[in-house]
Amino acid sequence: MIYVAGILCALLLAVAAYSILCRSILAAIVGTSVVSVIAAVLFVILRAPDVAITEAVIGAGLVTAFFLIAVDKTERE
Amino acid sequence: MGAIIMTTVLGLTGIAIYGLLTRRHLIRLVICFNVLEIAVLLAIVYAGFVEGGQAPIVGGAEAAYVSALPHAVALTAIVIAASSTALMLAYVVRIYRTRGSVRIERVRRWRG
Amino acid sequence: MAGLGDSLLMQQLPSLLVAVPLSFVPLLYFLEKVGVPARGAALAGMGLCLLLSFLPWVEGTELPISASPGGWGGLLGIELLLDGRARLFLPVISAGVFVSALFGTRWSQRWPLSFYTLVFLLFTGANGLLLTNDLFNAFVFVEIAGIATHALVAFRGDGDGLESAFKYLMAAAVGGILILWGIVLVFTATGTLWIPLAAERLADAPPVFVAGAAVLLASGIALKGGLVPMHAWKADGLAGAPSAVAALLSGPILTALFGFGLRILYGLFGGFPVMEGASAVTGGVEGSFGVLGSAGEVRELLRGMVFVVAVSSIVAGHVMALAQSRMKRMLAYSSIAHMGYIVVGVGAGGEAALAAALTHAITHAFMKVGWFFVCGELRRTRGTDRIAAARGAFREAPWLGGAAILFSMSLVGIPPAAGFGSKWVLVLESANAGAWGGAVAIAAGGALALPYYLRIVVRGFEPGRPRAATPVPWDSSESPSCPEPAAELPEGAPPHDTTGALGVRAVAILVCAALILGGFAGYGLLFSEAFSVATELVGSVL
Amino acid sequence: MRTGWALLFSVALVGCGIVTLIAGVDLDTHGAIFDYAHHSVQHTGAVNVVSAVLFDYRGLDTLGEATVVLATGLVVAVLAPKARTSMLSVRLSLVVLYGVALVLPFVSVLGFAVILFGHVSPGGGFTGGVVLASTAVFFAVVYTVGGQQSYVLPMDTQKRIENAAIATFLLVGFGGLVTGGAFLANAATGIPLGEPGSLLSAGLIPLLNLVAGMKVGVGLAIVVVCLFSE
Repeated sequence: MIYVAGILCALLLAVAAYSILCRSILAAIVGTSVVSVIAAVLFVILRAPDVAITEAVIGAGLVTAFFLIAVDKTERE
Repeated sequence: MGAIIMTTVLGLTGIAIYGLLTRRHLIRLVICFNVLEIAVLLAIVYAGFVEGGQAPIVGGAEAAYVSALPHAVALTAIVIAASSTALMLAYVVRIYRTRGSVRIERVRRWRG
Repeated sequence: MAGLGDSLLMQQLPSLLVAVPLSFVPLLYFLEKVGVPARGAALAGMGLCLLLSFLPWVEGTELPISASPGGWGGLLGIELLLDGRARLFLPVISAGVFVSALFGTRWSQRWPLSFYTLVFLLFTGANGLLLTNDLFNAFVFVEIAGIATHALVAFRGDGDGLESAFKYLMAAAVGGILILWGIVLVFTATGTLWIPLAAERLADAPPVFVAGAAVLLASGIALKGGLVPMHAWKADGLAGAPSAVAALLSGPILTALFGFGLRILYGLFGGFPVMEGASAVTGGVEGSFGVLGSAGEVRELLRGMVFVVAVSSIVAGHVMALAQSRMKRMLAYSSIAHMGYIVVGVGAGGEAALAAALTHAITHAFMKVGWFFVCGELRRTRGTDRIAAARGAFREAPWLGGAAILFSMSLVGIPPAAGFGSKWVLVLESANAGAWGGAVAIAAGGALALPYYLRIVVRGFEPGRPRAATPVPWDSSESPSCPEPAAELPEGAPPHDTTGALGVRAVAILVCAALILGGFAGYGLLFSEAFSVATELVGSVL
Repeated sequence: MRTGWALLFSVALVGCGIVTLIAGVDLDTHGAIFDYAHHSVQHTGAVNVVSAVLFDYRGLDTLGEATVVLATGLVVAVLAPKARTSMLSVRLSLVVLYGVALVLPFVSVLGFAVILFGHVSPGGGFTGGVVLASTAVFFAVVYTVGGQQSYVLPMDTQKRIENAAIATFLLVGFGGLVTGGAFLANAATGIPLGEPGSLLSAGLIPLLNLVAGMKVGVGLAIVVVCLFSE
């Protein structure tokens, strides 16, 4: 389990760095969505099912929708 | 486990703060804020973790459980952060409507 | 009044002080559906809350009053604790909210329901922040107050207001995350969110951890209060806000934040010890070179940092205020300096300096609220808050000029105003406690502040009107390179109402002026109350 | 230049954190946290300890959180222009439209199930509320492309539900104050806690779950719809 957690954490850091550094704003948004999903899996490993469900639904679902709407309403660069 | 999670938390914080200091796109700033918030959430949830504990759903048998208090705190923090994000994005869209850009240097009016 | 002291009302007063303002949020909505005007209902509700906030002053009340929503006590649930500090600040918050709501006619005419709902949310947040004895609950209230405040800043809906609101929101969100980080550190070290228990367990925690938590919490609170390294957002955040909202932000919100800071400082970290001999700044520098061993050394180091922050806030605040051409920005920078004064008093240690800081927090709230009201009146008649545009304004309305002079005197610290008392005692007691640097900075601050208030007053009494006699609806001519799209005013809303409502606004200004004069006359009483609170705070540590 | 400083600052910050960790902080202080799991069934009747903490032990936090969502909805509604200016610039294919229509009822049922079983299984008012709000996203995306909004609840009804929900929460709180001696009291009011693990157990927690679910769901739906109509 600890190896799974280690790999997930490394992935989390990589995706977070990508989503902040990449040029495309859409890629960045998808990146934060992936960060949320990975964090949700980590929450499951940390035995926090409630937090995991909520983070998956809010972080990966709703907030991503907010971001996409906002990008759609503003310029894309 | 503790070392891994804490390193990740610190790494995420560093990435997010770097982004907050350097990015010029308003939506990108909101993304940085979200990453920062996920880092705090991981730290909160880890604060209640017990090696070998069960998820805090009581199932009859006497067992060691992970503490539920940090989970409740994390849930509240998630909803609050989602609200803040929604507000920030609403402002960003409105700023774009009135100022015609979402880049800091073109949006800023006031200095000093 | 017999029996009131141990009635259910008094036992549950802390819960009520949070729940009653909150219950006006849905109540206003449903009352408006029935046809009750929101403004009347809201002012009645605020009057009720003002009344509630004075209840702890009733004879025979035993402090502290502890109430626990859910009935589980602090260890399992959340404890709300009404102690002397909260009793002192509650009326200040309630009165500040009440007069601001009274003054904010223009925005409340446009969207009465939303405006007053947000004001009640801010009220709830401020009261809760002052009362709560639980770390995470405090974060929730900080967020409620924060969202309500920047929403109110954005209320004007034009570019300036939105830019201000976005800056305010970013600062508030990052400040909130910093506070949350501090809370997480404390929780990780102690396993509890209840402040008294956490303080007990922090005594055994490693000092590095304690220092980290203290620095994070302090910088979060300082960011929200706008102290120097993190002050950049504040002037921008206030400049675009409607005057009534700017008053709300620099009166009730800062007071509540200060109250929360005191609870963290004294309830959680044990406060600053009374200084012995050496100046605080050098003590701090020495401490940082040594190995952080005992909790006492950590405190000395933190105190050194606090003094650097406070003195630089005072200097930077006043110097920046001198350079401004707009009143709201000037007042915002002056707020930064005054926060510096208060922090000097807190950092000096000892009951008397702390009491002086408490009284200065109270008087500053009212004089700043009053000045923002004057500023709002000028904006109403002149259409802008530029200092140049104030020419002749006080000549036309001498009562306004008189109020402006009174508030200025109070802010500078000239006798017949409450600000003199608190500032004088602050200087004396800081010097007494050994914080010479701080005392000199406060005294010099008054001298720095005098010219910029004098400038406005003189300009106001000059004959004639400014060249642009017709008020500009939204003063957005700062940079012509970026044309502002036509300000989106909803149909039928005048850019500023020159009709009516002056009576209410004048009453709000005069109430503040009366409070400032009364604060001067009754300063001895105020100080003795503050002194007993300070004794309680310092005593709770030892 | 600026990038360099920012990088330096971030690295220094993380370095400080790691030094703090290495400085021998014992992260294993978890034993000090109050053991809710072995008391919550007896205290509150809720099998899901997180629900018990959220809605009973720390009910005020939850009320505050619901308030934050209400404030957000309010602000976004004030900011959004009254007239609908534009919808999403994306055109959706027929497959997506019908696919979403097929999934929608199931998602709604899932949302209510997550809310109603919040005290016996993972999930609860907030999670279920967000699932319900996501149905609003579906509605808004799918059925308002043409500019008509007839399938989404009218804004006025949404606000009414939201305010009614928070009023109910407060009424429960004041009820607890009068009968149980504390704001938001649950078991102390004398309400039967029921058989732990069954649907009708844990006293007022299912009611509060439902209220919070409606509150969060409708509140976030308002936010979504307003963001759309920006």
